[in-house]
Amino acid sequence: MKLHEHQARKLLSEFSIPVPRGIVASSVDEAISAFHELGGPVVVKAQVLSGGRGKAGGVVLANNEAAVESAAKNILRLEIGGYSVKRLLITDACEISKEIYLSALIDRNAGAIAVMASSKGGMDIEEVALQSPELIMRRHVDYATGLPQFMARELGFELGLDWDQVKEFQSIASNLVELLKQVDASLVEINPLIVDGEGHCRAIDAKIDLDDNAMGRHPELENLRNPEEYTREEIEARNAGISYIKLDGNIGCMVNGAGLAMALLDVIKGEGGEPANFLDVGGGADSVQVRTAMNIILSDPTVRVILINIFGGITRCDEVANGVIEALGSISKDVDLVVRLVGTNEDEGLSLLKTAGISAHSSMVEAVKQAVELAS
Amino acid sequence: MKLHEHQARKLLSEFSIPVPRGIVASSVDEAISAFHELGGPVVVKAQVLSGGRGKAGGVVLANNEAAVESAAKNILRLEIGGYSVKRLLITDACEISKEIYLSALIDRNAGAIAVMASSKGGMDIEEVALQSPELIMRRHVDYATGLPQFMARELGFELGLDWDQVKEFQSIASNLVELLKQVDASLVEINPLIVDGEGHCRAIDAKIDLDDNAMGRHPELENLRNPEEYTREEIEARNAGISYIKLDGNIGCMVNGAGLAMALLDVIKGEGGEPANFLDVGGGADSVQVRTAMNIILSDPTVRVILINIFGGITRCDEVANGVIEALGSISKDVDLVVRLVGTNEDEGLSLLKTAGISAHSSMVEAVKQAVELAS
Amino acid sequence: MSILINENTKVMVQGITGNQGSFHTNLMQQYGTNVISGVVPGKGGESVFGVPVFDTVIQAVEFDRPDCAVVFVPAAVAADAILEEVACGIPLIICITEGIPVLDVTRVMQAVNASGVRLIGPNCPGLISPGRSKVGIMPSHIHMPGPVGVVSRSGTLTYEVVQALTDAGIGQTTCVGIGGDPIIGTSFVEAVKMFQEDDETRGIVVIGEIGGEGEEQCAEYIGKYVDKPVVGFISGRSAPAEKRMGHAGAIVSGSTGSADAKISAFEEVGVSVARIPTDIAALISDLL
Amino acid sequence: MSILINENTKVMVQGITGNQGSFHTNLMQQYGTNVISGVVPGKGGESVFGVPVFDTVIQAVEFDRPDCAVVFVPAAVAADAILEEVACGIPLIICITEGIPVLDVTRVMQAVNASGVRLIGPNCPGLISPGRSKVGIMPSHIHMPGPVGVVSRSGTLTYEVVQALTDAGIGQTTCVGIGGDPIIGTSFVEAVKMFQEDDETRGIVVIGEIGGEGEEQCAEYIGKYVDKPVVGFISGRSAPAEKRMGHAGAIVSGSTGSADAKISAFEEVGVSVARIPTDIAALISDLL
Repeated sequence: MKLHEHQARKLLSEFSIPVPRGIVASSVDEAISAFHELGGPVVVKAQVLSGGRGKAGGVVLANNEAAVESAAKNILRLEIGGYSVKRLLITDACEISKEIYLSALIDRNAGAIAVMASSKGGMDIEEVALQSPELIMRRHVDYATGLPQFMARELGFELGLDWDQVKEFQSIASNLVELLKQVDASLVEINPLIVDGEGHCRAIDAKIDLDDNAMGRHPELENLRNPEEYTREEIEARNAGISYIKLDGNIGCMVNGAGLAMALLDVIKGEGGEPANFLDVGGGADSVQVRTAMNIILSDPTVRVILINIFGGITRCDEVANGVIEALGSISKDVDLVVRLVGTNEDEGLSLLKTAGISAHSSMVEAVKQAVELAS
Repeated sequence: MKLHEHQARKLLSEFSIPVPRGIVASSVDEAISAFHELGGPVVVKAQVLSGGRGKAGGVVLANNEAAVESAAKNILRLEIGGYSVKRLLITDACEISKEIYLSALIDRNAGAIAVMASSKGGMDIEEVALQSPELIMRRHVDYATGLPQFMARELGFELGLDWDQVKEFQSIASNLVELLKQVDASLVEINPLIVDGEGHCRAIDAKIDLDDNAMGRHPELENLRNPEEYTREEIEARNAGISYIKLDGNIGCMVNGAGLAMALLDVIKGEGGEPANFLDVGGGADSVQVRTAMNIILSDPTVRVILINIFGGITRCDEVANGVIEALGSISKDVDLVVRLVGTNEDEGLSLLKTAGISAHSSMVEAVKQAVELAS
Repeated sequence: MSILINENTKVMVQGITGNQGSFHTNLMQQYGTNVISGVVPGKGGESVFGVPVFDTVIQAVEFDRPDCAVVFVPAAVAADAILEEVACGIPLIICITEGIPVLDVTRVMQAVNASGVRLIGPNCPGLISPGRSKVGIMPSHIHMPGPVGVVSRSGTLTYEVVQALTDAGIGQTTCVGIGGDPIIGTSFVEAVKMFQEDDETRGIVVIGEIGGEGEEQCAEYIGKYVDKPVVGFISGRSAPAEKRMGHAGAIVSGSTGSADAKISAFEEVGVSVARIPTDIAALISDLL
Repeated sequence: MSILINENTKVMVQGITGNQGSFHTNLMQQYGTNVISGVVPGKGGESVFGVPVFDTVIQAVEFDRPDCAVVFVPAAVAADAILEEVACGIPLIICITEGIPVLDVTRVMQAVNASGVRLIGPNCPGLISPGRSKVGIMPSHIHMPGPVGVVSRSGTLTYEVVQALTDAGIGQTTCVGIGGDPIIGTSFVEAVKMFQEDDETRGIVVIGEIGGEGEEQCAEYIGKYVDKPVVGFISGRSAPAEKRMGHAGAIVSGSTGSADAKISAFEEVGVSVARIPTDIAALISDLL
């Protein structure tokens, strides 16, 4: 679950990480009044769930009302990373004497929290990561311990900060890790963390990704969810415990297991077909989930063929068959159905399908071939 | 730093550990109005910094106003463990279906936090510890991790609680460890933790000792300090970084280092003398601390001889000599001074003393012999 | 020999009274797995398909020490269940549960690494040594005993491959699902190492997917230390970049973790990579 | 040989610019100790008695790897300083600082135990191998090289004993102050074990005090594994029960940890116990 910059900086503030003052605006007028409220040079920033805002012209310095007006106007017309800009953040402009990159994240290879820092912060950090990875320091952190003071200090001195700044950095870095832990984030990134004109550290931009698996224990964060992050169908799917991603083809897929679902996409493409979606009903899906999955696929007008590929393990074939049959009852559309159903309780499932007049393949490749033929 | 029960139960409450309602009273009248406010049977409990209150008659169940009045009257006349009772705690009386002992503490042998629990809670827990130590369960806990849920669950089932009670116990035990950590306690003890008439767990009595070394980072706890825990001299000493304990003899002692200070008491007793105090000026004491120590010793009217025994390591003999000389300048009392001064900067110290007309021993035993002779 | 489990392995089921736990306990028993105990707090004293249930792992261990624990408890309490097993020194822990918050898994991994027990999963189908024992949720009828070791990040995709192997008459020593989460207890490298050291295993099948670096590390290991034939498969060649494909692990960012990077890594060390899962059987068959 | 430190030991001083840190750095240098570096955050680039100062331990280690670190920093930041040294793998850490919150020490001990480095202290005078090296705050002139190993929980009381030994012509291999706090990094048992294993050490002096069980455990160890002569001393025979005598460790509760219990434990395993500190010299002299 991705947060907007203005949401992320609010969390930073709650964890005592200093950020410049800022006001969210949804229109040019609101942007102008935010400028007057802040009473000095400002930065007008697009709020979209995507990186690369700076390069796309989504971050503009403005010293007077006219500049704010024109910046807001322009930015509100932009589309960045597939998202049209709906909101702006107007913040105090800061004098910048140093730009640092700082993040805390889950390092999957180490199986631990990592803190990364670089003195080459700013827009080109991805480039730095590719060209000069040695300029990005990485430290692993025990979950229980958090970031030890000495480790934050090492990073601070290594970043070339003076002792007063290192003390500020120590507290910022420790709080960043604490924030990651407390909100179950998989990433909390400050880029840049600047040293301002008076020599103080401030977080100028922030990115936070929350762990969807952990949101059950953070009901208070649920209202930070941004509807634009997912389509209506993706949200409906998630609520039913289903992973669904819209793609461009006309073969609607329902699979149990992400690996098998991806393999199915590969096989469809290999046979010359085009999948309409990725859909993993999850492990142990019951008939209700299967029905929901069917409805989501059917709500896509481009779908010509539904291809069901289930290899039951924790998922039981009879539950799948029941869900499919129930969903079919309400189909009012002209789509073909191709089913491949094997695994746990296979006999029960096949016999249910047979009763409902549905035949099933036992081979995935055969099923794909039939689906591609029907779809073309 | 020891807390009263009413202070400890307030901290328990802040850490979501359920306690019965309670009101502090300093007089019989206040006790009676507390009884009326609570509106049911109450327990009247002496508030003293000592164990054994129950056996001393300091905890009395009272069902009506007359009983409260008589209990309060009696208890306010008691002296328990050397403390006269100044305050009472009036709490709701609870039906008790089970009494558990539960504590979190620093286990010095393991170098870790330990949680101890027993199904034989109540007044006789010391007896249980001596006679049947196997009835007291002990689990060690990582500082960073705190008490894992499963460990609390193990203890809960082992205590014979049912699953609903185990769930309450899990949370109480985890919060107890969290409390120990958050307030830097060396001991947090609930005895008894009861299961009440409705089957719920509640802390009926609580004892908390805080780590004096950590109070610097808990300014908010400083106002919980109870003046009766130490004498005025002990408090004055502590503020100067000095350990001082009043004893019964007439030889006032000033030593650097607790081990040497205790050894000096042993040698004085061995030579037939009686020390007036234990006093450790601490490591690296400067002349100001030495002067303070001298003044504390001199404020004891029974002191006939001051015996200074310094073996300088981190403490410098010249600093000690300066402090002694400065303190002597303001002596208006008829006491003898015996000095033994060796170690770091010994020559400088001895020469300062010599200039001030003070002679010094190099042997501790010789110094003790002279002091005992002068004191008798 | 198989790896990790065999006909003598004594299994404890954490979460045995739940829907999945009891269902698969029964299937495991039918396969011949020696399920000796189950644990569910508050259900101590009950029994499930003849298996005694205890309130705590420590009580189950006192009853009879298991060689292996399999975890079916809900995601919210799975980390605590694993920590309980680690504390009791159960040497092999298989976590089927999916959807565990990733920070819980970092917490678990710290304890696992410090104690030297082995965790497989989470979010995995478990493992099976055909004809000997099954500790997991895979459909058992698709397996047969034989010379190939199978290791996979995926569940159902593995069944697909195993079915093809069995259909081709190629049996398996052990099939291990290591799990699809970003952080897992046992890596491809560790599983492949065990197969390399297992006398009975004559060929190895590695089934990966996009995301992470586990397959690349495995390729490097194979290049250095494995002399048995290996066939690989990578799922997600046609997944669009920057999209999550169900598994939290299956995220492609830049070139790292892409299907192409993984396939190249395998091919560079002489591992044959199948284009569709069912081709694996023919490839490994040629190499045995 | 001495134990723990000798003439080749390279020493780093954490907190070298402070009052105590700089004073004792100079005294250690005068004794011949090889002080190679100091660490104080924010003072990197300065120097103290010719010793270069670094902002962090990692920088000091990059400059020249120390064998030993000695900690003089204030109590509030001492735990962090020790954790920094542990993380840098400094094999021997001597913590002089007193007054460290006891929970900080439990935190430190977790890291120390996990990493296998040795911590001596906190709240200790350090150690000295007379004629070779001194890493601590003890007055050096009272020591002389010779065959006796001394281990003590106390600071100044040890000086008293050492002075008596030296006055009697009995030199020391190494004198170790293990510290007076409730939780310490190195126990009596561990120190005695090192002396038992040290070829040059021919007799051992153990100086304890009331409180805790370290002396009792040491007695048990001596009874089982030590064949060198041992003389003991216990301070606090006349301390009133239930009173704190300065050291947080010196609390008598019930019979555990009392002077009598400790003296009996020693005597039961044949350790001679001196009644006053200066008697130790004569007792050990008779046994050598």
